[in-house]
Amino acid sequence: MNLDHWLLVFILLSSFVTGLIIFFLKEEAHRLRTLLNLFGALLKVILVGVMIAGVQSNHVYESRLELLPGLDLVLRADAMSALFATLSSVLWLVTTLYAVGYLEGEPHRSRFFGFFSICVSATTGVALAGNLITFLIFYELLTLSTYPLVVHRGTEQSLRAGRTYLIYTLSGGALLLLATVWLHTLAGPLEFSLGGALAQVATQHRSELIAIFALLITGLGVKAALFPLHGWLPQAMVAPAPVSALLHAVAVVKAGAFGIVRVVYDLYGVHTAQDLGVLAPLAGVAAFTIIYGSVRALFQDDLKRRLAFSTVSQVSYIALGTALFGYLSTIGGLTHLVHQGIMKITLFFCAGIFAHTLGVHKVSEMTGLGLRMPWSMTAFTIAALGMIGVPPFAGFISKWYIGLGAVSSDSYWAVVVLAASSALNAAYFLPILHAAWFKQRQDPWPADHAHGAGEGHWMLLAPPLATAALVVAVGVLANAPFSPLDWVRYITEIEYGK
Amino acid sequence: MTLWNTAPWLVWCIVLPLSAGILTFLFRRAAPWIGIASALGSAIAVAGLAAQVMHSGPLRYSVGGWGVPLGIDLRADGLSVLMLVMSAVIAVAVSVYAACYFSDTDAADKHAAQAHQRAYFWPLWMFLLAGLNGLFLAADIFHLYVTLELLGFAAVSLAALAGKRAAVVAAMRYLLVSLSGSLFFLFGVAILYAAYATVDLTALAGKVQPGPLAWSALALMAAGLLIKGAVFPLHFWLPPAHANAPTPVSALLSALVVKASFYILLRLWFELFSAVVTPATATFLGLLGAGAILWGSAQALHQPRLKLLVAYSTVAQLGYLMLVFPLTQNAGSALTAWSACVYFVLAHACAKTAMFLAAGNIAHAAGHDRIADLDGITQALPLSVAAFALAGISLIGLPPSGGFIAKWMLLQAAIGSGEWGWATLILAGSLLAVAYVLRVLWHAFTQVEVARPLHRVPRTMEWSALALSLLAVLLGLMAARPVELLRTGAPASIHAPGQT
Amino acid sequence: MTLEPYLLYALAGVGLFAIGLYALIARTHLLRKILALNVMGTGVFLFLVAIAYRSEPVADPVPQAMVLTGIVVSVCATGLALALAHRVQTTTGRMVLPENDESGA
Amino acid sequence: MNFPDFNAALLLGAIALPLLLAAGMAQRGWRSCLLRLAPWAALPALLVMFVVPQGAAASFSWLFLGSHLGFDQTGYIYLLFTSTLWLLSGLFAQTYLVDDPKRSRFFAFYLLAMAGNFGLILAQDLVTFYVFFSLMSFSSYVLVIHNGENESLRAGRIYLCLVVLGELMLFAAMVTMATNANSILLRDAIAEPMSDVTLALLLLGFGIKAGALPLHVWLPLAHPAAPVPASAVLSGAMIKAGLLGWIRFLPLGLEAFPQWGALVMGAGLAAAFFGALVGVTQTNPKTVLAYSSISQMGLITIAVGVVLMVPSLWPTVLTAILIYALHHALAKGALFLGVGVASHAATRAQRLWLFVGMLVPALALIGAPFTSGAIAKTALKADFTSLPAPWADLLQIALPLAAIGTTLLMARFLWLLWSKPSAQGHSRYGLWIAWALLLVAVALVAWVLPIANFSGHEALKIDKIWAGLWPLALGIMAAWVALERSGRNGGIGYPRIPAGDWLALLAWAAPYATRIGRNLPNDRLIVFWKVTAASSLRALLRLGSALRWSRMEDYLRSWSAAGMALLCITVILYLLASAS
Repeated sequence: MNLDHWLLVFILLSSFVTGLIIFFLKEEAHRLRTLLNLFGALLKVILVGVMIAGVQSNHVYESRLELLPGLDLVLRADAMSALFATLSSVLWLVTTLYAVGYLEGEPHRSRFFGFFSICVSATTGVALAGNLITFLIFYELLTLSTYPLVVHRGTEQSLRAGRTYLIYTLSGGALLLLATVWLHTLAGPLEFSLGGALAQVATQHRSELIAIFALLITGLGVKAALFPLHGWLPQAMVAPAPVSALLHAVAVVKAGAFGIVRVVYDLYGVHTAQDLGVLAPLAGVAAFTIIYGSVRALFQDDLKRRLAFSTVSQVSYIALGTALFGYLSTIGGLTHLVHQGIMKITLFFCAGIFAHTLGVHKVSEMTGLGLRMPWSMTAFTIAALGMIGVPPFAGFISKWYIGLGAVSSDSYWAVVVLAASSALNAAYFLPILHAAWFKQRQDPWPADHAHGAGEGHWMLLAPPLATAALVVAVGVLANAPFSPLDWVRYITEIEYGK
Repeated sequence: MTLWNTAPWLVWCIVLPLSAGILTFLFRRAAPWIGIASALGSAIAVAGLAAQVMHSGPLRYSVGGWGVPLGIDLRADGLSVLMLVMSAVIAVAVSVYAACYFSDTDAADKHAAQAHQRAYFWPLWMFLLAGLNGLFLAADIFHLYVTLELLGFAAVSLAALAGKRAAVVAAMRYLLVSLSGSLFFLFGVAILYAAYATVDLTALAGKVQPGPLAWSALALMAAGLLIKGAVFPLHFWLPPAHANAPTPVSALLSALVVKASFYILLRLWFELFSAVVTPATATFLGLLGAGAILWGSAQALHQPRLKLLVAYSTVAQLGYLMLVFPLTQNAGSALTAWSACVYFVLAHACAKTAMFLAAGNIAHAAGHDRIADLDGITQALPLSVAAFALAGISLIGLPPSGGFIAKWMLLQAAIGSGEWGWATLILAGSLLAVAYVLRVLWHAFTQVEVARPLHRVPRTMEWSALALSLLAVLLGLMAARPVELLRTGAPASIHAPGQT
Repeated sequence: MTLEPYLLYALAGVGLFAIGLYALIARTHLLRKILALNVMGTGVFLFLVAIAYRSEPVADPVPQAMVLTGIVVSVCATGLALALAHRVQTTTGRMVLPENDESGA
Repeated sequence: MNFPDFNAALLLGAIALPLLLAAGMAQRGWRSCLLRLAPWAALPALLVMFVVPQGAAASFSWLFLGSHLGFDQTGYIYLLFTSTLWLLSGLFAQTYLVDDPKRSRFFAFYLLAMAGNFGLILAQDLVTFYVFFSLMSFSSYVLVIHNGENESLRAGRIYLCLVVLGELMLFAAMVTMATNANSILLRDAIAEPMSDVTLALLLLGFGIKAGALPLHVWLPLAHPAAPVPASAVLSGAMIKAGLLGWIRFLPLGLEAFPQWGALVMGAGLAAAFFGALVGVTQTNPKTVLAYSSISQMGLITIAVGVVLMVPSLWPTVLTAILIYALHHALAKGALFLGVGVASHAATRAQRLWLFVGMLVPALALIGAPFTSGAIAKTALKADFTSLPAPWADLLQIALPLAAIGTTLLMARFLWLLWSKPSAQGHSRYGLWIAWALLLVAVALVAWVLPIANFSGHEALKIDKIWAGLWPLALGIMAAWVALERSGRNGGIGYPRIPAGDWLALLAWAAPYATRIGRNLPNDRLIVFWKVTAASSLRALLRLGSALRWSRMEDYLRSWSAAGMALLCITVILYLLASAS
């Protein structure tokens, strides 16, 4: 059987079809919807597992559909796409569970979960895209499917956030489209290939390629929240917690970052990009964003806003790792793609639990939270420490490699940036931890839905605990086979032709 | 299978709706069924024709065997087949929708007008379809004139169908505009005949050379078609006429009727006048298109009513079609631009029909179409809002919709020929489209307890809108075949040597 | 260059077209507008007939066929226009198209 | 099971057991049982000392970035005093905190810090060291703020700031080292030539933990703030982790850095005196001890500086440093625990016993003859004689002076302890037992140390005894005088310096800084962007309404305009077509 041809399509459809069915479910069909959700998510994880096994044994999965002569819709599984696909499918499973618990009893759940599933299909599509056009298509699909999630609450504030989100992302998308078409006219089909495909073109169209790179990065930078294109992200945190988790950790922001990685490594080729001299400005922007996001996060009292600015900062690590020309920094950047996802999703899960169970939205209201909800707060703590880069948690591993890369490319300033950002991270996370664990609470909770005792619902609690365990595991077992780091090393070796 | 391959499908495309027009006029009670059957029948005929053209290239058929110069010839190539397919698809969907729309007695305020509307809709619509199909198959410019007029009469009558003051006034203006446009066109035909003694498109194609007669013919015909095609600044008649018509009629007018004029312009420009047109004229038309995009979008942003917004969006979208003229100037990207605009026509037809149908559903359910008061409409009409959103996606040009593929090709042509101005315009137009589509969708997510009594909207009406919008979105994934088909019999002027 | 008779007729046709167009634009009364359209149409027909006259010795049948068809179309158009104009008068009370306020429902 | 595997398992087990116990604390039902077990988690580490041969190594490729553990002589000495201290302090804490409601939290983090401490001792690669170093640092934060009072919280905050600062400096240094060596193994990393920046980062980064000047400020705040058993391990065991960092990471004995050597020696010397001088002004006995730690660590810092200057001295200096570390750790631990015992010593007899007992570590710290201090100082001084010109003489004078200072400090400490009102309530024997065991260790361990080429008997020579004796005597006399004077004046005669010395300046400046900081968050740039965007949008809209969109549209609809447009377009098309 020609499973190879269809596997990738099935991976996409596993969530897409689920989403479509869910749209037509009655609001009350809670059990069926949950079942469908989990079934889709599990199926996707399993299929992705099959794909990884195949990729590992040098199997080529490719599906192709001709859109226009010379313009194909290509799904292809390579090591890089496997990385992102795994991240999104695994985290989707967790987030689905969380979202089921989080939205219990709220209106419009069928709509929510429908778009939720489609959003993940789009993300997987972004991961599996085999050329820039396919990437663009799924990238825009992602924008569209997340908009309803952002405005889900339907309040004035969330609608405004949604509008900002669309204005930013669609403008970015327009630039991306422009760049893609331009590049297409210069270089043809724009297939992603490990090691890059534009070395030939670069000799003739140097200045065009530089301009296109700038356009591409601007377009992608909107989603990756590079300064000054990050404005939508802190606003979009009005969305329900599972959505924020998804936006920040799995889907939108990551799609942007992943796009930057793809463009630099698999489209331009890192050597070509270095040769064109476009990496240094990107690194500069990323570095500035890292610091800027951290500084801004420092002054936010709203927990989710603080986390949002933290994302602005943290995601730029990926860009920084990508842009510092070097084997090691690439490892760092790519690892951070995964690690940041796990950590940030944990943080948002926990923020959601605090808001949902106790009505705690602000950092200043978190005093004594550790004693009230020790498990949730433990997960939060682990993720926050990981964000700071405290060893041996996930964040440390990626920062370590970015640091190694910075030194090996003689960019000592990047080490300073890393250190400064870590210090700022510590400055905005540690006080939270301190207040939550070690301060005595005087006031009552803003809105205690659990009536005095206990943690949130198990469906809320299990996902962050699982991801927090992952944060520990990927750090402690970083060198073990099949860890993200291991996989990233494998990718990077191919990219640099080692 | 020989029947399938040899049957004169071209004739059936015209005869079926024409006879259906008479039948529906005679048998009013069965009119919806006859209408749907004829729409389906002509769809089958179009399918047969498409198979023939794909199989054996452009076709030509002499009605009654008279032949040139006195008889009427029909011809079909890639372009006309695509247009026919478009009209067939829209026809089926709109017929189904209309069958439901005009028999829905729930609409209390429409009781009086109901019977009257139902009685005249079907014959007029069938004549419209016949005129359209005839126009797409016409092989000579005079025949084009006649079908254009037939189309115009049917369209005007349909626009007046609602019978209300605004509708009648709009239809009157539409008629005057339409007639003057046709006369301009006819004058051009006369001049061409005076100069070259033939009206056959193919025969004329090689003959027309620059000169005062050709120039004036071009100017007259183009101007006539521009005003009939509602190209800025001659679009003034379109929004009231489209917005005040009954919903299925608005959809038809916006999706099909204005495209007919564009189709003719396309034929003339690339087949007849390819030796006459200059880059300056092309740029001028492009500038009109740019004006249309910006002006139409700006107007759409200011409209208080949903259907007017959609109508102005048509004005804006028609502007994109005008870009084909400047973008084909560069031989290297001519074919891309040409394919782009034809595909744009297809995508826009599907999306705009879906959008009008959805808007109609919303207006029907809410009892009004004031955008500001549409809060909570999703709860009542999730499918229609979804259809509106999906159609909006295609209008904006977001992937994977047909609009995306069309805009992709437009951009490709623009960038390929180094026309950065047009490229910027295309993107700016997309963002403006985002803005006006979002004006409506903004209200889709507001959470309001629906207190107002809402009219029930039949499922069929919702589904036909949704189906078309899905088609508009999926068009992006099946562009390869149509674009391939478009090369069949494509005018020589856009086939640059070496261009793939 | 001598002014051949057919050319004279053709130019007269052009003149009629121009007069009709002027009236269409300048006159506000609907009946006048409809008449103006008819004048325009007649101008085109005259032009066509003049062209048919060119070919010696027998007149070219094609333009004549066109004119015949054109007249049929023109009659239909006039009929439709009159009917609509009547409706305009009954709904607005005037035989004039209002210049604005048409977007309202 | 073959032996290498057994060794590996034991090395890992020494770290893992406390971790596991700490993790088990999360389960409410297991707590009471685990609390009883907690101190004994240090046993595997003790076992390692006796079972695992020196030079044993183990790699765990799946752990972190490939973890390498190893056991060498440095590790041996370190494990010796750390495990002893952790064990005895743990036992002490069981009694000391018996009715503290937060004792499970205390023990959980006590265990984590313990694991970190053992881990960094056994670590043989950068990452593993760094992991356990931070584990220890961050866990001990919780020990510092244990009692939750404002003082402790402030101390904790300052501690945490400096920990983070140190971590970052170390991160930068380690990343550089790992890149240059292309390996994370310690022995590879230090083999590469080291840049000045890296050296500075290492010195400062570990210096924070080791209480080196001027980054010592957290120490006199945090050590007293923590509960007594925690102070004992903080001041005894954990402070030595910074020193171990220097030993492991600096290219000691490989390369000469004369300037750096001089700087470090200067800093150490300054710390030795500064600690003593500021320490005697303190009123809290634990703060006095903390300053004493600064002073003592200053002495060891001098030794590090010596090696930086004269690399050839490394083997003997290492021995001296290790012995000094051992001696100081045990002695300081005993002193801190003694403070805890004092708070439960009710009767006069008990106080007397306490006082006598306290003399043992106090004298050892001063370096009185026949104590471990004498051995350590003798070893240290032996190396200083072969220094270049000014330093040998300078140190010859400075060390006895420092001993005088220490004497004063100890006198001050004992006086403060004695003058405290006697405690109420019943005595707890558990405290006494743990303390007494530690006293025994202080008295004996240094004498039976199995270190090659070294014996404590050197300190028994008569000149060495004299060298230890006279500073002690002078110090006691000075202390006597001071006590007399203060007794006559009814108070201490010299200015009080707040604990944390120069931080007080910062505290004074802080309000101004916050005021500036508070004005910053308004983020001018964002405001600018927002205002610009909003106003331009508004301007556009206003332009729109000024243009009267609908009015313009109505105009286009008028017949004259429409007709003109039609005519114009026709004419323009004609002209453009004919213009070619």
